[in-house]
Amino acid sequence: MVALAAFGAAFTLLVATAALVLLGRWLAGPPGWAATAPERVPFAGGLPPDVHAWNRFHARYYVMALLFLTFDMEMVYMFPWAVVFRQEGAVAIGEIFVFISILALGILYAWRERSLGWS
Amino acid sequence: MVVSRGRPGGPLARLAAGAEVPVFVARGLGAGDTEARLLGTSAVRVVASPRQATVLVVAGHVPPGMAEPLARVHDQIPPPRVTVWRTGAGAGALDAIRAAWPQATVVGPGDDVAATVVHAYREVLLGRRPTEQPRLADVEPAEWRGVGPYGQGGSGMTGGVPYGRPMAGRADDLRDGLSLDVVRVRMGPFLPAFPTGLVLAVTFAGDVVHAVEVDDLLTPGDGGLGAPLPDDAADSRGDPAARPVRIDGLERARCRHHLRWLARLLRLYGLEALGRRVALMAAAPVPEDIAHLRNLHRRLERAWVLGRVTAGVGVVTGDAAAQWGGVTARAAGLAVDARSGSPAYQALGFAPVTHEAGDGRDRWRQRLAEATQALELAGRAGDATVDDDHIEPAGQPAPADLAGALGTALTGQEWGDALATVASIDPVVHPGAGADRPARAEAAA
Amino acid sequence: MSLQGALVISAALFGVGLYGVLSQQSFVMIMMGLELMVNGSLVATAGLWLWAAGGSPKGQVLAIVIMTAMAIEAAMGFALVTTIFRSRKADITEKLRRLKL
Amino acid sequence: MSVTPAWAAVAGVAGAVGAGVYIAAVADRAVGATVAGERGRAGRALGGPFRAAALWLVQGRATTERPDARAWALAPALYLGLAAVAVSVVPLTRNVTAVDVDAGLVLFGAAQALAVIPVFPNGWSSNSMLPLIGAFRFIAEALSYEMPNLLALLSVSVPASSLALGDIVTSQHHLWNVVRIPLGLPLFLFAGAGLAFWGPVDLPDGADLGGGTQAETSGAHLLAWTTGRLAMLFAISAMGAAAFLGGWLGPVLPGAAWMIVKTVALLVVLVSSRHLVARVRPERYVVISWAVLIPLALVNVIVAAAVSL
Amino acid sequence: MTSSPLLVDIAFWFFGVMSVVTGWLVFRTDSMVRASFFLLASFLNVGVLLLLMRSEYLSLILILMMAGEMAIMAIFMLMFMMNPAGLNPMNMVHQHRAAVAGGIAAFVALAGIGLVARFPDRPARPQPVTEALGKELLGDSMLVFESAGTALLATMVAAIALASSRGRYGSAYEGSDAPPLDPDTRTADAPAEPEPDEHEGHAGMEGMAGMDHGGDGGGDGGEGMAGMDHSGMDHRGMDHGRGS
Repeated sequence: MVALAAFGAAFTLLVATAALVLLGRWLAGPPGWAATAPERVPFAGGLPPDVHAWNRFHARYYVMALLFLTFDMEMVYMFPWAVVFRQEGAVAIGEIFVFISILALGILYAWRERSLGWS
Repeated sequence: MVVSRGRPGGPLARLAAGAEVPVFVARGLGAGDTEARLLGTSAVRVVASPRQATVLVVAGHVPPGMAEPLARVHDQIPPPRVTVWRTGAGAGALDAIRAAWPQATVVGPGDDVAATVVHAYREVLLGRRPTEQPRLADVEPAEWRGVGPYGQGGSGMTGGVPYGRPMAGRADDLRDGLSLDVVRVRMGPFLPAFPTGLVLAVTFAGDVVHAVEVDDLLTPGDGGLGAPLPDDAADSRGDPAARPVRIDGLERARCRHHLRWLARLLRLYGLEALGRRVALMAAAPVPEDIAHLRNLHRRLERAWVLGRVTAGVGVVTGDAAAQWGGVTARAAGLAVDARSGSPAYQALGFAPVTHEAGDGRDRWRQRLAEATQALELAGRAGDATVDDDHIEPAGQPAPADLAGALGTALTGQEWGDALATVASIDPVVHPGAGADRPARAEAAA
Repeated sequence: MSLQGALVISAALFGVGLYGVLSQQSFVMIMMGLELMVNGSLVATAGLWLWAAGGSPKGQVLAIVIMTAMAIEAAMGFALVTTIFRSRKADITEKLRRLKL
Repeated sequence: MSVTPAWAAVAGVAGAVGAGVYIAAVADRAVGATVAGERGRAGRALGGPFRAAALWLVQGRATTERPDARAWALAPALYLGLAAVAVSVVPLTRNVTAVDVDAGLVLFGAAQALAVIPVFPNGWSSNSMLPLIGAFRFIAEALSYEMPNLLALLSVSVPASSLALGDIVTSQHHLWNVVRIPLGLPLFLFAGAGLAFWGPVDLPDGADLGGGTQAETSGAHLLAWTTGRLAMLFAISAMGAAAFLGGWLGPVLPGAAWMIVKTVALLVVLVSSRHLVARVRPERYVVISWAVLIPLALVNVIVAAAVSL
Repeated sequence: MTSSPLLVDIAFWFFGVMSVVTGWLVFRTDSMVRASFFLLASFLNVGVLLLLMRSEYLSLILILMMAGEMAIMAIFMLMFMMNPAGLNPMNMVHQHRAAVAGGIAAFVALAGIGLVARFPDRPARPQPVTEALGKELLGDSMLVFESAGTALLATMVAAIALASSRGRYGSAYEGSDAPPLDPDTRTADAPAEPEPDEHEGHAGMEGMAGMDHGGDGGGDGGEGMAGMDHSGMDHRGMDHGRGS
């Protein structure tokens, strides 16, 4: 239960800090000082926008995002490996080397397909 | 106007009165050295968005088309806010501004604008001067309250004007076949990195420029305010009454212009402090500064990352470069320079400097090299003069079809690259830049 | 806190997720439902590991495999959504009446 | 493993974060003045952060047409909170750690990964195009630095055979990780600068977006956001000092002093990068991260394993 | 402090209920950004549950993974949902009653099994979990570990091949289409809606969707979805009107 207490402290810290910021924000004044419509226009150099900026935004890196989604999972396996690998010795290095090589092939493929940049 | 806590004059505001003054610079036509002077003052911090500013500095002449955007930028500054307008001493220019913007502090070309800014800032924070009221009427862009089934102006899934504006629509994509939404935003004329007075109607597909049009807000007419400052190095044709023109004055103006440009470019790439240093040099370059200039040149050439991030961006070569002319052409290896034909310049041993690649990197190299060369020429020139035909303007002249040239250069680029391209070419926009737009649209159709 | 509690929470997450999968028209919203269902199974796995499996590390391995499956599901789902949108301009199930490209 | 009472942990971390943010702000001004060629501004640099903060508190808070107000308000609060959590797991000395858990390294990584989340709404919520582009850029940036960051963190746990930061520092008793795993610290700092989007990797808040996700913010919001970024830089410096520079280990001086000296040194390096290196392009950043940095980080892990056998 | 059993119990039920509530909110909000972040909140609450159930490593790694995954979820939501910010309230659902019934049925069945079935009572001893997990992965479950790597590689390759618009040989669609029957249409530019005569065999689905279309203002909207838009179902018309 000692560990839970420490995590409780971390959680308290997160909530307390966030609450402090929100409190400070509230104390510093009301939002928008009752701003007029022109005062609320988004900044683009002086002219108002034609449409809402919120749109179906074409994020050009979606292929890289998919790559990340799968590649990220590798970390799940690697942290436990790092903890025990000295007890297991050279076999552990061999296993992780195979694992990393397999995943590195994925990056190599993405790079060869030129899928990492903006599409 | 309510600033609820830390009211002007209160203890918090008194502490804040000693802060670096956040300034948003709205460059009108003929803004002169205003921005460079502010950049070179450590008590002032030039910011990229009016939301972060307290002082709005307007410089030079604001034509009638830019009056409303200026007022909007003014309103976008959160209170407390003050305006300082620096104008040339044209006929009645100061009085006209005082009449139209009674809350603003107006200064002439001879006054110390930085000191005025700091003073006005302190006054408003110490409560000795009221914060400025909004200039535009409180009118929503479209009637939306109580309209539609939810009272927010919308209809259906994507229709209507929810909260005053319509939603973006879809368009086929140029690059990868996902036809998602495109958003048209008119950028400028007071975007910090933009050339003076340029307005680009950019259609975004994601962060990529889908299409570009040039809007013209510069047409002269009634309602324009302020006069250009005399020290506007962009045209560098000097006083039209005094002909022929002295070379040393011309070349120093060229050097100042290039250095001001460089200061802005460095800020665009996030190098604020270095930009400040360059702005200090730009304030008044004299031939003795040439050692500093060479030093700066060496230093920037050694800045590996700056070279890498500017290389290959906004490449303009060949016919496109010839169409631009000026610095852009010379950066692409074309030795076009009006000075080449001048006997006076030939006597000074002038030969145009050129670079090869015509990309962002070669354009800043070109400008730096020309700035150095200009100072050398100014030092050697004595009282030599040059006639009108052989004056090479320091600024990048805009081609007749500015919209077409920018469209070619920007379409399909990521916004950061597109902006870097515009900023590194930095054309001097003239009235009528977007005037041929309907004609071109017809031609395309 | 008990095994039964964990299983009830797990079932609730699974139920909410299933509701999402069945009711949503948009492909991505359906995927959110799937993620919630997997989320529920994760709670059940951890609960069973703690109270019914004697803390065998195989239970933890199972949980990790569930997470991996979730990532693979998400990646393949998004890739399919992208392909379908590109070729058919379909973003909701009603627009997709044949699966052939 | 000792139990630190929650109030003591909160107070200690709050003090540390406050001091770290102040040092970072002063260092930023001092380095900036030096690069700009201004001398004799040291006195102003010391008081500057307080005056700037006072101005932000006096200034009205801007809003836009139809923002997502709640998400917008939460963004800086959560970012700062996560920076504080990240600071809390780093040990000051052998016996003083605010949040002492076995998997401290993973908790740090989780706090960093979660810190990606508030940045996006900070740009998205204002319903304005330039901040919106900044928000999407940040996701691209985050997906690129995340793997080098985690792999660099992982490489220090290999010689220690532990995910607890105390063990990781102790494992550097003979040789600091910066020497033993030479690629780790540069990778970690690069990723860290990306997390705080600072300096050359300031993609979401860059000048080309008019301030990016900050373009529509002012007043108290901007103060919280700037504080959060500096706090995140501080968290990264502290972690870098503990994981790569031997933490509290060092001769003569007490352990805490060593830890502070190393943290401040890394903090100054990170902060100065803003004035010395130009901002990179988003697409190049992504491609280089994946094609160069992640393979390097994988090699780094294997090297770490090989040297610690 | 969370070290007392009562506090642990309270925390368990609090975060457990919160995980379900935030999961439910995913389908209630109009804003897709909020939906993604509600899903993330659900995962974070489950992360805390795992922590309370002594799977310290699983909990942290779940939080770490899901932060990245939900960021990606958010960008895909914003790309592929119309009206992603929910500026106009909307409710894009079909077969709503069946879905509610299915959800409730699944909950009742699974919770019932959980409450009724007799599970072996073998509580775990306190142990260094991460280390045990590592030993397991390098020992008995080594095959799981390596085949997970292979599965991830296969996913990467498949995802790139599917999602990428171009390969090193140029556009992904160049030469990859079956020749169209109608010479005027290319597959990639095929109309969003298939020809009307293709409906046979899909009548059931049509009926389901139609139920909601027709249910405008009817009982459907009332079931916990008050205040949301059914008239939004005219999105196809809108979409075509606004497209290109």
